[in-house]
Amino acid sequence: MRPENYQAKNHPPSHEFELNFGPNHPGIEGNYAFKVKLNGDTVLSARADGGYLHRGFEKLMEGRLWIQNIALVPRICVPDPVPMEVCYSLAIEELGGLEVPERAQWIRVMQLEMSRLAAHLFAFGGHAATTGMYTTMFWGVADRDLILDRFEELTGGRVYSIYNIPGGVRREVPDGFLERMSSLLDYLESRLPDYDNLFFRNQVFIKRARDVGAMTQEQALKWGVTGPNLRATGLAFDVRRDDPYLVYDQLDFEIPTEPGGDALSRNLVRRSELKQSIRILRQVIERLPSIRGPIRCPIPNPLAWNVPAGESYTRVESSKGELAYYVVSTGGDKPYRVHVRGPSSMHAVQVLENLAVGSRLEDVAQIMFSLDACPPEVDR
Amino acid sequence: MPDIPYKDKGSILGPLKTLGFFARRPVTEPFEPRPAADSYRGFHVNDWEKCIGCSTCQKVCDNAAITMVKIPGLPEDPVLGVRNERPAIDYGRCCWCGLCVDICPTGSISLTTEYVHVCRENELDSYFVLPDPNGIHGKHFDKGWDKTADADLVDLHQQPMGEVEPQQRDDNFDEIVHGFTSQQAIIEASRCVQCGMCHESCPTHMNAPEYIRAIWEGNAEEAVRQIYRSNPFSHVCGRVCTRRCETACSIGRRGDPVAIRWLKRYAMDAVSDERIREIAAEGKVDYISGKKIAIIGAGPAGLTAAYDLVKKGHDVTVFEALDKPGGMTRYGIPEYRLPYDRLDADVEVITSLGVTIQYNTRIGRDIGMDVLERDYDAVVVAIGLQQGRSTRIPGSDHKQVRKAVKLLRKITQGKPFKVPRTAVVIGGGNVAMDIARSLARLQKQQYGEVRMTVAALEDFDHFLADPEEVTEAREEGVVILDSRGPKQCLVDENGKLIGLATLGVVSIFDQDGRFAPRYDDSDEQVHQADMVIESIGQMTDVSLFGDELTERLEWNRGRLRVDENGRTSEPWLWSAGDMVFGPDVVHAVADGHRVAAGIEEYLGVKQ
Amino acid sequence: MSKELNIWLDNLLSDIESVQFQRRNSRRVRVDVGSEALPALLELLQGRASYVHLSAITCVDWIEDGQFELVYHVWSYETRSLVSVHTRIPRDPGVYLSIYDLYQPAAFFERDIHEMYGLYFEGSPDMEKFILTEWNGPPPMRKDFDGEAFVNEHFHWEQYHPQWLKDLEEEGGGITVRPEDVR
Amino acid sequence: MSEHGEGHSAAYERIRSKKTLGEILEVATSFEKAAFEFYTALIPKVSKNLRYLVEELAGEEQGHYELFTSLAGNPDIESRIQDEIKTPAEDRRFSDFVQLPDLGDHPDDQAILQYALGREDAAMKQYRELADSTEPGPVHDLFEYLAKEETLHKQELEKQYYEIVYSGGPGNG
Repeated sequence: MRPENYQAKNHPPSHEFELNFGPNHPGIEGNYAFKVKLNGDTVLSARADGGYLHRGFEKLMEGRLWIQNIALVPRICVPDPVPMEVCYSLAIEELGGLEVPERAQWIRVMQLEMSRLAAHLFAFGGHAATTGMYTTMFWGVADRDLILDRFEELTGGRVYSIYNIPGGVRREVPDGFLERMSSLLDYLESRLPDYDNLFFRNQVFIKRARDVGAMTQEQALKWGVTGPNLRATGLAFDVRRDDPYLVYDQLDFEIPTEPGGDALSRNLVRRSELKQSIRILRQVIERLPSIRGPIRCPIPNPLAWNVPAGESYTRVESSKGELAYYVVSTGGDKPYRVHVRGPSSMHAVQVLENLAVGSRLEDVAQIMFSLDACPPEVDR
Repeated sequence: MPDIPYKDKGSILGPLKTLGFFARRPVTEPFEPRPAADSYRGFHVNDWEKCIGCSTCQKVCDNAAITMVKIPGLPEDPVLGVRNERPAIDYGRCCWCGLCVDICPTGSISLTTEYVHVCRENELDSYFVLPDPNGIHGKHFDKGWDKTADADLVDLHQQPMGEVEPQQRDDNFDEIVHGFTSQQAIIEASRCVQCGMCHESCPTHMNAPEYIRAIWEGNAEEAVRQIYRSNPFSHVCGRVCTRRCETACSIGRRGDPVAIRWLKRYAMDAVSDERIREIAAEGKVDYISGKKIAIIGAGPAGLTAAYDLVKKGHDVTVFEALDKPGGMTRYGIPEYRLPYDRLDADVEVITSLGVTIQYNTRIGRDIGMDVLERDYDAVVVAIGLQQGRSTRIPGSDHKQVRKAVKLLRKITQGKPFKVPRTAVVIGGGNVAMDIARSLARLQKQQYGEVRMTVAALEDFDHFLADPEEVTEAREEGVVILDSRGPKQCLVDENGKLIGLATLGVVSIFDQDGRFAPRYDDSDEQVHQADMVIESIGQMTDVSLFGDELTERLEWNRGRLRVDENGRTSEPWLWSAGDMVFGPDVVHAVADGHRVAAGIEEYLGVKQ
Repeated sequence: MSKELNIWLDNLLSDIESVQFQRRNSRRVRVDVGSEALPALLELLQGRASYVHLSAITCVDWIEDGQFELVYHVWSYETRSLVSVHTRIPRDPGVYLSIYDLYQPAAFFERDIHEMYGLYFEGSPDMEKFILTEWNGPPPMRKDFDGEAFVNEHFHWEQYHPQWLKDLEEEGGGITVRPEDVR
Repeated sequence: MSEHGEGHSAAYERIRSKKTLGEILEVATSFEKAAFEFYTALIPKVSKNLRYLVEELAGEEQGHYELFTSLAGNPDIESRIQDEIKTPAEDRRFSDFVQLPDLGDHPDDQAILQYALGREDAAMKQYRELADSTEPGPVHDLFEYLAKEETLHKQELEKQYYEIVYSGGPGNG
């Protein structure tokens, strides 16, 4: 059955094909797309193509009051929004000389790690789906939802918590929250062996992911790779430890690394980080009740808030890598410039373009997902 | 590195582990929407009783989702700071951040746990919602994200105002209030949410949001410019205004209102007198109109009219019976509340524009009204309420029973009189506090102790004087008794005043809220005094009109009948200020503007 | 070790002419340098002081000064400190040198800045459009481009007119202040 | 108290001796008429700005006069009177301490009000006394009614007195 107007197309003799991954490819969400040039099943070259998912954040921020942007920034990275809020707030606090109360700092750490757990569950769930292991994805999304329940309870919103504001956080922790958080952690920890059995020890996954999208540590450094992707090349670097913010210097945690630099290693690093995040959260739950005091320092009326002139560059470790905000104030009631240095835009464009070359078509989606890039942040 | 067993290859029987899942409970989600968390950010509700339509939610909304909608039938009262507008939300734009809740000055708006709304394409109008207490679909849902002290973005506390300590102030007339530092002023100004309630409630509609904004921006000169758009008595109003603006201030709904009066004072004090004169002169016409206007009374109403009219190029002469300008602001307000040099500064701005003030000239005695009518194009009477009322209780005709306004004038003029060792003031308004505190200072100076009692008819719940006046008077040693009705001034057999007898007041208002005091005969007290000062009310001396003009004029319940421009039934004669509206500086200023506008219009027609 | 390196860096930077340097705290240094000296300084920082990671390049449009400010944030894994190198170039013609030879990630940042600010980097491997493939207007991140005005001109806002509003209008009420009036 | 006060007093004595309602009303009516005439005569004496006050007082007395006239002509007065007295208004002793002045040629507003208060007070007390000294029945009820009427009028004047004299308010002066 062919349409009446069908005409066979003469293919170029080179056997080169161009294929567009996304925006509607099932392997990738959002509008960001990836074009590959193929010879047979082998990728000859690759090109990232930006889309229009949540576009124009930086421009929008220049037109909004300092506080209004807190409702905007979490949208830059949907799966892992908390670091966006915290990093933006940190930048304004540095500019405005605001002292964030200790209790608020601990609450921020708690959210950051909750967000990391949720994001990692999403990330390897997504990766599993690219290799056809949809159960892992379903489980990951379902368990992430349990974390979102706690976000909803703490912040009033499931995904965009809009909970951190310059000066601290917006609400006190609800009664009984820490107990519920604690039992959630027990549950998640009990799930880890299930995930290992289903996915991380699964030979199908190991064989598919090993040596796929591999890079050396040297290459990673040269390409500006950060976060779990960098740690998967064996370099134990983490902003939380090496450029500490909030109260991370008071917390006990390890920085997992893997030597392989490939898709497998990147997923294994995330798997290990789940455990570390649970470990950090347990410490927060233990410490938080004894840290009393306000959850926010006094801030001026948001409608008449001039942040002192200056600039600040604040960095946090998001689940995807190094996230930084460069904020410039001219002393007005709106930012003069906000530059978001996101991990995803770096990974999803240059790094992915490099890694994809030479790989096989069926591995491209795996490479993409193992880098864990977040399309709205690329399109930012 | 923690040992995670994912690296071992496991057993060939591994897959059998999945059999264990048969023992796990299946996960079932109900079809109905799951109840949301306690502080969920769902659809809005708005308590219309609390909401005042200040539109602060609209200003903080980062997505431009809020439209203000006028709702006929809802209360609307500029004096109380209430508009009949309510926010409507466009759920096509709202992102449920809840900033509107956190900043709401009244705490009326909150988000609920309701989060499902479905509609067809032709029902898109249902996205535009006017939140009321019943929720988007009229179904009850618990409140979600609501105002809490933690989340409140409104600063409920005023910057503290420094004052001279009671021990340092009770024997002198130095100004008590320090005024804001520039740092304090900027912080205080930053509390403002620019709702404009103050502007609407102010009798002269001062551009308070604009000058507060200018102060916040550190631009005191711009603030003065904004102030002079509507008030040439701002040193005075910056100190002693009745500040209806602060009553209407939306921040005052749950906390201290923005200290608008002190901010005005700050701006006026921060700019040099010379620069203020330059700013005030901006906009003065560069021609001479050839019209002559006479103004009787150099108080706020008269001089404000003079200010407006001289800026229009008219030749303005002000006739003042006393030897200094200011009227009641000089002769009624003690110097510790309003230093005379600040009043002088306000007046000098006006005279520097070319207004002539002829002092020691009493119209009706030195110059007749008929002369003014003949020689001037328009005449304004703004003579205020210079005479004190008497209780006329038995014994009140004794010479040691004085009237507060006269005594205050004497103190200002520095005329000598014998300061009583013990005195009682009848009355509970600010004038009563003024005379009590002034006499207390003189007592302290001369006798080293204060023996001063104020007997007010009203109870403290309905007190007329400002609370801070009461507090400060007490700090200075004045005893204030509430609910005391004057019965009789007691005179001994030698004709010497020995005190005042009062009866307890059971209640002061009837069920309609009108004054109708009820006394308790069994509760009689005698307050020793060698002087009793009556401070119950004031009136105008209209004798300047003479019988003939009085007959020609139309009257309304004892006051001159004036039209909406302040014009009397005589086309050349206007009347303004306290004598029309009762005692209030800022009202007098507003009235001055009003008659000036009326005269300007009249002169234009007359040509 | 990192402390010694820091001291060494401070000494080095204070020796170079045309460089202003300001240590904010133990891990943040701000350096202001003339645009002609910037590549050399970065080379020094990378080659001799271990600042191998280019965290970001930020462009700021100082339209009133007629200048673009470029800020290069470089991080050292060894000293664990971040140097932000600021330089300013004329807004017109808006051409500068690429540092791709030193830092490969610069390609992405330079491409982004070129797209958003119209600032051309000579020697950058890829100045192609990334997002704005269908855009022929001015570079949108420039201060003289008013995004909100553009949107209001080119897009249609949903005009709601529900029954409750019609009822209110009949009673003499209705919309008084639209959101765009207060922005 | 002026001669009018004395005149009233003697007239009340006259009432006391009367027994029928019709007769009592007739005398009461003559009081109100006298008061109306007094105020009417005062109008030209006071300054124009205060005339409203005297005019209102005259109008009030005229109203009373008409009320009494219509009562006298009403065959059902007994039942009507009974209806009216169920909630007798209470006297407040405010005007007790207002000295009664000599009104003189050019009385001010305060003096006029003081005089009016004194008159209403005297009338109220007289009716009250009459009511108290009569047995329950139609005559008693009529006095009760008249006392209440005068009490209400006096209260109204007291409020007006405050609003004019105690106008101090929260002013600045």
